Amino acid sequence: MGKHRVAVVGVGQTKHDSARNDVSIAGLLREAAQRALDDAEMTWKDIDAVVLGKAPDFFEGIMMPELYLAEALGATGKPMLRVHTAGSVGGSTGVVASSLVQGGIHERVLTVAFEKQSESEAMWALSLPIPFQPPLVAGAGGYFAPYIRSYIARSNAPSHIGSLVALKDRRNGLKNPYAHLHEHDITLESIQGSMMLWDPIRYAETCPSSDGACAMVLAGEKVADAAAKKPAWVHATAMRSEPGFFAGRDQVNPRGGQDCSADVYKQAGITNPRKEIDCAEVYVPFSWFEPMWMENLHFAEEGEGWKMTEEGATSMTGDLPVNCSGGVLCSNPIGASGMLRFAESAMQVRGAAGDHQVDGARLALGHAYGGASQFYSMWIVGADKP
Amino acid sequence: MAKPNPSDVEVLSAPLTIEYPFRRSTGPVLGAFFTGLREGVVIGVKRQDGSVLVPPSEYDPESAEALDDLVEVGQAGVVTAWSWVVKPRDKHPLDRPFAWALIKLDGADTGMLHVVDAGERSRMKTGMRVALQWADERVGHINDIVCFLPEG
Amino acid sequence: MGKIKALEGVEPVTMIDTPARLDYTFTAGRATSRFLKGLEQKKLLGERSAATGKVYLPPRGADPVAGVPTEEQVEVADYGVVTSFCVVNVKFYGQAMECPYVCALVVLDGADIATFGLIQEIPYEEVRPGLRVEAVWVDDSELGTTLENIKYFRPTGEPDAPAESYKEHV
Amino acid sequence: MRDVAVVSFAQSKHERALPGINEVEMLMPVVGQVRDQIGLDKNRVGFTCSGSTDYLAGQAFSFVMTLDGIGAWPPISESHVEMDAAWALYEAWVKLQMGEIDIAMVYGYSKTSPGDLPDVLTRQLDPYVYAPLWPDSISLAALQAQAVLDEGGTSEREWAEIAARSRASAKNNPNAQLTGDFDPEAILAEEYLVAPLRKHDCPPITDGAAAIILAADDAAREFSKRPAWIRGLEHRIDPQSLGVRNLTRVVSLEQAGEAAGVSKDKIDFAELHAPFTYQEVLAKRALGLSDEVSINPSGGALAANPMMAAGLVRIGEAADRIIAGEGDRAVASATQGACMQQNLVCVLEGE
Repeated sequence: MGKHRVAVVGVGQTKHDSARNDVSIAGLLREAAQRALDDAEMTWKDIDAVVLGKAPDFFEGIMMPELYLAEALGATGKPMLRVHTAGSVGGSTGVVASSLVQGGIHERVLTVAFEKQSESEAMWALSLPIPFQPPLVAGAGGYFAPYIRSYIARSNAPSHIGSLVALKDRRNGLKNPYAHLHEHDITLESIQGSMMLWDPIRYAETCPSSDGACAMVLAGEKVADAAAKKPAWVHATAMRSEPGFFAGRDQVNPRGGQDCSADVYKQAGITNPRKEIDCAEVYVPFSWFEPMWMENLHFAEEGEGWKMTEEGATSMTGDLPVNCSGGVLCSNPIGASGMLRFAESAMQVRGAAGDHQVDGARLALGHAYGGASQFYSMWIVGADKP
Repeated sequence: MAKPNPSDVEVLSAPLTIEYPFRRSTGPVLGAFFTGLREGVVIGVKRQDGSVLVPPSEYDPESAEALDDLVEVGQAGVVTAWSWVVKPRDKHPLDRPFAWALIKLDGADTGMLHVVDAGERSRMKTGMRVALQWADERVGHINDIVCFLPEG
Repeated sequence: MGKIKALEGVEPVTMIDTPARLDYTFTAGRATSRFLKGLEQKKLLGERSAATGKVYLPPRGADPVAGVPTEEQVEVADYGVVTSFCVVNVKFYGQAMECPYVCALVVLDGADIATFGLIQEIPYEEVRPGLRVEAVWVDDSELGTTLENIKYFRPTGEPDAPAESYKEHV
Repeated sequence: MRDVAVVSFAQSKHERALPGINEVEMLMPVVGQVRDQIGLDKNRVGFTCSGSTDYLAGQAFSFVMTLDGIGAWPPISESHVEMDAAWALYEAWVKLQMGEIDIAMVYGYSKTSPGDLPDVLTRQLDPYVYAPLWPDSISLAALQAQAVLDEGGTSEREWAEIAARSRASAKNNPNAQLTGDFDPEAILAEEYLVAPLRKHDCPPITDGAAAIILAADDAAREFSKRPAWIRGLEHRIDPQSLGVRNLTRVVSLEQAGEAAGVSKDKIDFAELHAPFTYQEVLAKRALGLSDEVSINPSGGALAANPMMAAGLVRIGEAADRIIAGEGDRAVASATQGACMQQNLVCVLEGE
């Protein structure tokens, strides 16, 4: 009865790219899932249930694709769930998969999230025509840019902060062999010289559109204790949603994100997140979201988040390294992006992050958000049992 | 000015079309199947127990093992299940009454879904033999098979 | 793989085209239809929630905070204040504007929520929060049940609104 | 397992088309009712989960819009499955098993009328080999029906009787869409739609919504004198490839029913999500239900089939009858995917 312990015992991801024309959709998922199984030293037979996540079905033009993908994911004869919570879905999928173990239902759950955006194109799939309304006049960046401008106005952040984040994440991405973008020659000047798409957002400060998948094997305590490789113990999970548009809504520092992070800290017994958490993988599709989320996630006081970026606190050598994997700014297979944040945080506390490993990381935050900054999913994973 | 919402509003509606030319990468196994269709052969894949899946699956539908042992199968076979479309829909492959059928090609162990151009329902029967009809121009697509026809 | 004769030496198929078209009938719903009918007469009809007293424009049928229908129709001004904006330098799917142009959040007088609108008749670098703007409508002969009735917003020439007056909208 | 029960169920009056309202306007009264009829303050709901799909109405992020209709403020703990809401109920039940919350709300809805449903459902199929042929959902069901006929043990007459019984039962269901007295002989005299199925063998196309409140332990007793306790809740999936499956059996439903313990005790009545008449025969066999078991007293999906909610409705209808004392043990099922690919089974008991 009550909550059972759960741990990540296997992690896998694809090489992310603008178009993975070498594989089918099933092939893309299998690349990640097989790696996760191999990492967990398990076979398809060992898995009790499968939880799949992805963003809108229109992206690939397949309605409820889990029905077709069940065979490739070894789900025949097993329970299979399909989660969709907008951009936060990769994280939510991980949370749902964890709950299957925490609720005492299963011992070994495979969870996979993906997007094969190249089957269509993001600009089409994200702005399907709606009668009586003019076409979206400015795209996704145009939607978020005014709120970023509000953030800058509220916090008096210097204008180069967005470029600093992009430089840091793109350089981190060079250490991640799976990252979509590997921009070896990137400099602060090249970022600042890139086109101002949606002032204050520059081209080099936006995420790419990627094909990719991520998978994890989640296991109960007995299985995790017996695992050959070090598990990442789940200390906390939470989801929060709020309506996207209502009178008086704070879209810069939404309450849903504040509440969600406060919830995971409470579950994990964390009172000083900046001090206690060793690193974080945070969903930053436009570079300015790093300082915004630092405040939303209670790592910095309101209006102070940009100082963490400026001081280098969020760099690999800072006191709270953020997005050592390169983050969403380097790879953005939308449905998988959230799970990549969760999986990368698990890799850190397992000491399995390779060249982008934070030395001695023992407690890490994974974060995803979606919609009009209205859907949140987060978890905290640790090297030690909770 | 403020007043209760009028209850008699005429609700507006408009056509909405969602259309996209999805272009899909096939991966090697499905790619071989489509290449075969273009070249005028039907290709299946062998499972570990030796049975043959047509169309080929990249992964075993039951054990999930990756499959890549491709084999050529016959171009005629047996109807294992079918339904009769009295009035074809606009998007159907044929514009006259026809059967949807699972067809187990010679050398295959599973049925492939396609259409049988049988003319009338009375010509359809479970267990009947049908033969594949190729399109004149083939590009490597499921539509390279126009239909199946009753044999004899 | 590769032991099949017909596949030897031929260019392999790696991509297939699977175009798909689905036709739907979109229904605007009651609240949106009421709003669109007003637009046809150059009226911006918001709706007030009895639960929170807030005026929503465009109304979407619900007060999202309470999850109850908005039941009272309120005419909102076609002028208001810019609360934030972005300067757009890139062309998007189906979009016909000359770059750069300004897309702004505008809180119309009488409404409690911002709407997105284009700002014109002012150099883009002069657009700022607090700027008072008014709607420029299409010719009466072109009015329809669509948001495209408002071509864009332009400055009214009034002094800027004090930051305090729109602070809950940023 | 923690004791979890259905304590409240509400649904819309199901209609062929509700062109006058959008999804939010359709859902809002149902969600209001499911809470209000047991006097539940929305702030006591610890977790909310919904089921819907973008493809039916042709709008991406449909579930984002409907969040406006449930009063998600202050921010709520919430999730969504792109599945029939019966699986949303499963996710909520799992959450309750974790022991941290006591009350969960589940809802599902769809407006199926805006599109051409049989065409839309072709988009669920393998996108390389099958979807490009546009095999519509009725044609595939008919293909399975023919396989079942070929195997024997059922007949078109039995299917006509199922259609007539379902729609006659639905006369007592104020929310049903297709009700009335039909003569099986007259049904059999009708032309085939896609042989061997006639129009009467098919579900109506429905716009509708449904919601359920789940509560655990003492919270369930607080809200209901006789909660409908969930004693088994399981789901399984079969391969999609029709050629790989034995179409005359629904293996995933057999597996889910076995795991849920359907046959452990006497079943008083069943609410089976069997949108096509012949599927009731398959579902009954898969769950091992005897002829004494009353099937679909609500009229079932043959009387109203709101996609993404119809499975949840089966659980709600069964729960309402348990709560009302009309039986002590019931089974409800949900299905989705071509030819019953994925199935969920819920065993409910009174006390």
